Amino acid sequence: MDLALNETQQMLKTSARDLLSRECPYSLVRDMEEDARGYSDELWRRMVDLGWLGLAIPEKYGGAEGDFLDLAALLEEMGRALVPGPFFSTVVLGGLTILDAAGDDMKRDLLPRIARGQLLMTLAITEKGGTYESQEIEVQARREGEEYVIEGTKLFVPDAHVADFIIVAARTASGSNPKEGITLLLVPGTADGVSVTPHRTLASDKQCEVVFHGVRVPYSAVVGEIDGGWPPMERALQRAAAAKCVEMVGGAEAVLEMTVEYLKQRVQFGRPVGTFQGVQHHCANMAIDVEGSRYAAYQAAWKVSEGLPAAREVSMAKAWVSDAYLRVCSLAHQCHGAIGFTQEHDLQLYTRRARVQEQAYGDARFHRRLLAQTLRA
Amino acid sequence: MDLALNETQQMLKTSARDLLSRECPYSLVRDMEEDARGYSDELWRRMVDLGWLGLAIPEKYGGAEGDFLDLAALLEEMGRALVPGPFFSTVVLGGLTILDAAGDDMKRDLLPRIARGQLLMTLAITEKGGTYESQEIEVQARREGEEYVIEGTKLFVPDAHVADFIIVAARTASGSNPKEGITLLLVPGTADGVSVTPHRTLASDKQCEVVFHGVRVPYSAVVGEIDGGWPPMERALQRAAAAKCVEMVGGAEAVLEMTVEYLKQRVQFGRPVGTFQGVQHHCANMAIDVEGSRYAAYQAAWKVSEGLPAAREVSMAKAWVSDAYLRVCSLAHQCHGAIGFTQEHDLQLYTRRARVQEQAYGDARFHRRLLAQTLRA
Amino acid sequence: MDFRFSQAEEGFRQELLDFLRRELPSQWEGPVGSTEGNDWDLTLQMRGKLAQKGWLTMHWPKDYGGQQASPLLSLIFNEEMSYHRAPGRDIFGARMLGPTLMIYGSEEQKRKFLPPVAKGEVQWCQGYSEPEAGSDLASLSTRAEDMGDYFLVNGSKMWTSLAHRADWMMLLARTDPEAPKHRGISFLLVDMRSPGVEVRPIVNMAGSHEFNQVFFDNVQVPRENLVAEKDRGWYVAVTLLDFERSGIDNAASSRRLLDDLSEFLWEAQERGFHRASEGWVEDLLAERYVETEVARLIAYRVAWMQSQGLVPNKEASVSKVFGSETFQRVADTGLKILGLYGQLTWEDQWAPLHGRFQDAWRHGFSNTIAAGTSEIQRNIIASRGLGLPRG
Amino acid sequence: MDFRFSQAEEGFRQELLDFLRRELPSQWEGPVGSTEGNDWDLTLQMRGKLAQKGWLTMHWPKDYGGQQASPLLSLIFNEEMSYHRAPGRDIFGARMLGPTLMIYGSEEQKRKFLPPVAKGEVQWCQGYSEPEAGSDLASLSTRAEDMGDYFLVNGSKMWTSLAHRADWMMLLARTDPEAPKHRGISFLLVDMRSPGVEVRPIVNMAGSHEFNQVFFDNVQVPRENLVAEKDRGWYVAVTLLDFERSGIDNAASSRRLLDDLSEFLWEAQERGFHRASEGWVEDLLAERYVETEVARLIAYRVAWMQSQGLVPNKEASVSKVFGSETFQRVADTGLKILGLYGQLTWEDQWAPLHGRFQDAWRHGFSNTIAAGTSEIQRNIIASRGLGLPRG
Repeated sequence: MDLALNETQQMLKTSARDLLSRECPYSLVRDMEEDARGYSDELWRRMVDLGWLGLAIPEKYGGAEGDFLDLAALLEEMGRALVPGPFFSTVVLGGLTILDAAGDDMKRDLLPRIARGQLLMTLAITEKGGTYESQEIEVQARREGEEYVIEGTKLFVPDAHVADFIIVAARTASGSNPKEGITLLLVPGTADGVSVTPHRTLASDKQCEVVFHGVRVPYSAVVGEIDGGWPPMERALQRAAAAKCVEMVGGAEAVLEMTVEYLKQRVQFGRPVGTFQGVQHHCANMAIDVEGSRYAAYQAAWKVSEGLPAAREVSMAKAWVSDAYLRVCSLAHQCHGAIGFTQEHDLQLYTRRARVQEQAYGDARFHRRLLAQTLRA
Repeated sequence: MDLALNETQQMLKTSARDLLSRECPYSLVRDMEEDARGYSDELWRRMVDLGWLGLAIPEKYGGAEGDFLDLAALLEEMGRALVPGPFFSTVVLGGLTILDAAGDDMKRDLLPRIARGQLLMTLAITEKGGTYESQEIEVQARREGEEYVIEGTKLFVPDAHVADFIIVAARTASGSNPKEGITLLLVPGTADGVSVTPHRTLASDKQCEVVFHGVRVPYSAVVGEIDGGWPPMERALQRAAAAKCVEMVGGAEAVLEMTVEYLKQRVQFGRPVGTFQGVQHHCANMAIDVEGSRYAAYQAAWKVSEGLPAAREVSMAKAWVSDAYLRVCSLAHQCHGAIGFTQEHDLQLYTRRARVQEQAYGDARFHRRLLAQTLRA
Repeated sequence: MDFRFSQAEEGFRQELLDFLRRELPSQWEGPVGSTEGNDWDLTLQMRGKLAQKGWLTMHWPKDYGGQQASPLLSLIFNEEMSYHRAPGRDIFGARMLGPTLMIYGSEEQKRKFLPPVAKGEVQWCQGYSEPEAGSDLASLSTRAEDMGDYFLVNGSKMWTSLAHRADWMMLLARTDPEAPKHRGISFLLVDMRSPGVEVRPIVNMAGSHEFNQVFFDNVQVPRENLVAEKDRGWYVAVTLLDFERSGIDNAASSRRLLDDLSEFLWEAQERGFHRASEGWVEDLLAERYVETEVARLIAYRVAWMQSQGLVPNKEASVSKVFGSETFQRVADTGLKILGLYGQLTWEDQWAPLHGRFQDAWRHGFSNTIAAGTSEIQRNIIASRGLGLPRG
Repeated sequence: MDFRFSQAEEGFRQELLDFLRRELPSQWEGPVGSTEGNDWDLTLQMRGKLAQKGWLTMHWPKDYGGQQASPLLSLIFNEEMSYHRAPGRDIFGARMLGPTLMIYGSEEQKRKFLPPVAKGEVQWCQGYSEPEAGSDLASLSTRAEDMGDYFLVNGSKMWTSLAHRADWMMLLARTDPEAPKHRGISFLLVDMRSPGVEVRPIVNMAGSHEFNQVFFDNVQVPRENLVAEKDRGWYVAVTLLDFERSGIDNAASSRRLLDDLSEFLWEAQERGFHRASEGWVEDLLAERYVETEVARLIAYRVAWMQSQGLVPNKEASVSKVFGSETFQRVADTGLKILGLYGQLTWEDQWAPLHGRFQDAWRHGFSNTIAAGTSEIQRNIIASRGLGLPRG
């Protein structure tokens, strides 16, 4: 048993924290909420230069051959710094799905460009049912000659507005088992008939409605197997949920630290507010939630990283962290008083994102249901 | 609007508190847990002498013509003092059901004897499904000549071991609607074929398993209408739930007071424990729960008392009070520390009963489901 | 015991409902998003109409333009206004300044300041909190120097709701820096148009501008605008604070959110939003429903006590804590049920209920902080209510 | 990072499981109700066998009869023993006295007292709390007067688990009543058969006799039974207290309850216990399951830190609070799901799972109190862990 990150991961974290504290200040986070693209070229280039984009891509595809845990360590720091932009979608949703499911040609084509930061990607799963279940997938891709023609609407697709390629989970065959007959298709973001409208969310992040109207892609756009897209999609969802949990742990810890610092400084009734048992116990409860979240999240990331069956650990982690992070934010607000509630204060940046992250790749109840299914099996 | 008890009710409460503090000390409560019958003749006689048994019975049947709210005020005090014995089952379950549903002959026969304390009664509803729903009622009463022959088992019947009569909800006709075909039958506790075994519960109260084996009762034992027993049974359950809530409010308030007193006295770290903000906030939370419980319970009791439709208010009250009282007890234990956890301490007498009361006549989830049904309708 | 309102009270409720149906924009479901400009016009319009009906200050004595309405009528008024999300009420002028001046104001002050409030012609704000004086209000440091004819005010106030709309402010300022902290504070009425007053907006995490910071740079406040004696302002303010804690607004707003949500879910379920029919949803909705009803009862109880001439104290804090926390739970529950859709704001065409739940959730953070944090309220319940010794 | 146990550790777990299968009564599901007498025989039997395997004190150095097992092996040992509700472990002798004597004991004390513990031949108990010294342990007033050759002990101890079974007690007593309260306390080893020791049972709300009050009337304790220096006993005790806070027992017991409940519910559902299939049940069970797994991870983390030579502090408190509260939630959830049946005790033929849930619920009240209340643990987390200033 070894519950610590290894030295390389530690170093990666340290250098990431260092860089991000300089180059990703909260002012940038705020600016990017207003920005139409939602990220800064400069920060993106710095991340590319440091090799973050290719961190979890094998050397032969131009990456640094790191594993999922390395990436997780980095994501924790990005979650802490609230890094805006399409890193998560390009690397976790796009790159790792290609690496997992695509044929070698496609890998050789896409992965080096991802590693060089030249290609942005995302994954389109959710539709109007608003969940991550196979039976909700109704976007159709019907064969016509040597092409697929895609028709339908995806919702909540992260960063589709800037993505060069969108991996689309589409229904290519119908049958009684909703997990069958789904195919992953690689669709250029600029293809005819694709129209992308960013949602307006409470975190001002960039999730998009993507409408496919008679969109044509060649057979070569199939990622992996025809009609066999759901198993890699499930794996992609597990990776995404585990990665999101680690990102949230980074945020939760920042919120706790910010709160403790404030309570040490802030004086009311002639003494630091942090001396009152009421807020001390709030902080203790936050610490308990952060501690539990950290190990639940990393256990899930580790399982994914090792290629072990991870369904149970991932669902456990996402079920726990989704709620725990929101509890942490609520208590932080209660400890901060009115100031934490202002747009000027950094706390609310975390709080609003915690709500979005709660829902991403399944909320607590979704994952508790998956868990109940694995337990019964 | 008038949210206070009237003068008569106030006086009744005052005199009841006075009597019970003298004649129903915690030592008696403890003794009765061990006692096979579970109540003391002496206290029973005092209650009879004061007219409590006939309080809610009309004058023409030998009672004091009080209403349900008068009875509620009394029950709050009995809940506070943890009065052991078959008062609730005789009066609320038995007497009021007879008053509500029986024909005049039966009323004339039974009610005066109840008012004089000469007759103990109870109501047998629950069976092995463990709920208070019509579809769970499987005890059969089939007609044979001029008699009904009863077959089956009732569970969790309060005080059946001492009851002179048990009102039994039995199925007399089958059909698609489980609410139809149920008949209430008045069965002597000593009838051939009735065997009563007290359950062993965590509160050491006297709920019983009652087995009916070829038990014969004449037609005249029907309470109310043949096959039409469920509507009066629903009303009986509403009365029971409302009355139980008020009883629980009495207990919850006693627990809060006991805790506050203890925290004022108990010194640790050189100051009364009650000065620590942590336990202060525990007490505040208890006070909030007691306050909410009181008005939810009395609103339900008032609706019942006025003969207004009470389903929503009763379910709301029982849903709230069931959980709130247990929260109050848990915090009380946390405030008391180890001493509250000992058998010698009076706190745990309330805690164990709170758990039983939680379940009686439907717990929070049962009543939330009823409520959801009324909201949808 | 009787949980019913009287016929007259029910009659008033009906009259109010008719009024709202008539006077609010058709299909009114409350303001949406940050449509603040329009809302303020509507607010002023509605305020004028409420004043005409005499409802704006209905709880005031008749001498001052009120109707001497019982606290139960005020309760009904606030309940329905909150439930219908109707703009136009006047918290600061009608609910706080008025009652305070009636106790502590001079005859001239009453005559000058009360009628405009009753007519809905003036906006007041409350200058209490400061950057360094939040829960510990009495540690405020804004200075009011006694210059004889006037007080010279310097300093700044924080979290001043509606200061940017206000004509006047109730200001707490320190007139004796040497005295113990509760003893050197005075209560002044400040014309917001006085030279030296500057208002800077504070935008909250829901993206709306409700709070302000107000700066005072050598602002002159005429002596006649001192309420009660100099240095006794703390005691004036404390009276006022008790008027601030009302649970009925939270209870009614919570109930409205739940009703909206239930209605939305029945429809959405039919349209294929399967989540609405999952087993936990019904139980969770019913749980919240019970809480809003309990919150309502607790608020009724406070108003009923007032109607009996009793002074709610612990009871008002119980109502405030429970009401505000219930509101937060309802908003949270809504978002949990709405799932991914819950995060969408009113500007998104896919947003359910115009994004109202995420908006309520964001706003809700202030409910357990403003007007006395939940921690302070629990301290009050424990010490003033239960008699536990102070720590 | 690696969340797996090593092959050797997994091997040990398997050996332990085989042992338990072999040595526990067949179909053992843990003690039922207050079958205390039989349990104690079984406890002693099992203790002997655990001692033979060397497991009773496996974490001790080899010199004192231990196996120098890593904290991770101890973790596995405690996890499986708790999960299987296996009797025989020795908290006081093996987990508390041993480590303490190894740090503070004289060579003679070690030689005299440690081997019998390793052999499972002796029962220790812990004489710390007093009626007036609970959370504020250092305010204890039991007196030990220094008489030269011996100490003369007078006073009484409260909440002494297993005192009625114990041969020896670790006693904290005041040797200098004049000194500041932490400074005048000494740590003594007391033979429970000494004249003047009287043990009175305290029965708890679960109806079982685990605690006692112990009275000392002029009890003579030989000087050689003083551990460390006189008046320095508080610091000895504090070391020991950290050994007491373990979360794995709570995590494993909670998990076992949940597993039992799930299995019961699948069967009961088929037999017509419809409640088991209501929508809220699955979600609630899964929620508790997640919590028990998080509690386990937190406990693993504490043991892993120890295995790295790190001293858990805040972490141990986190584990204690979360584990004990999780246990309470699991017990409560079980009773909520079991409904009316939940209240039945093992003596009732209708009782599900031998009434185990109501028993766990009743016992569970002490989990957040004994060995440092949740409030004290949260204080520790806030002050020692997060560095918030003391109040």
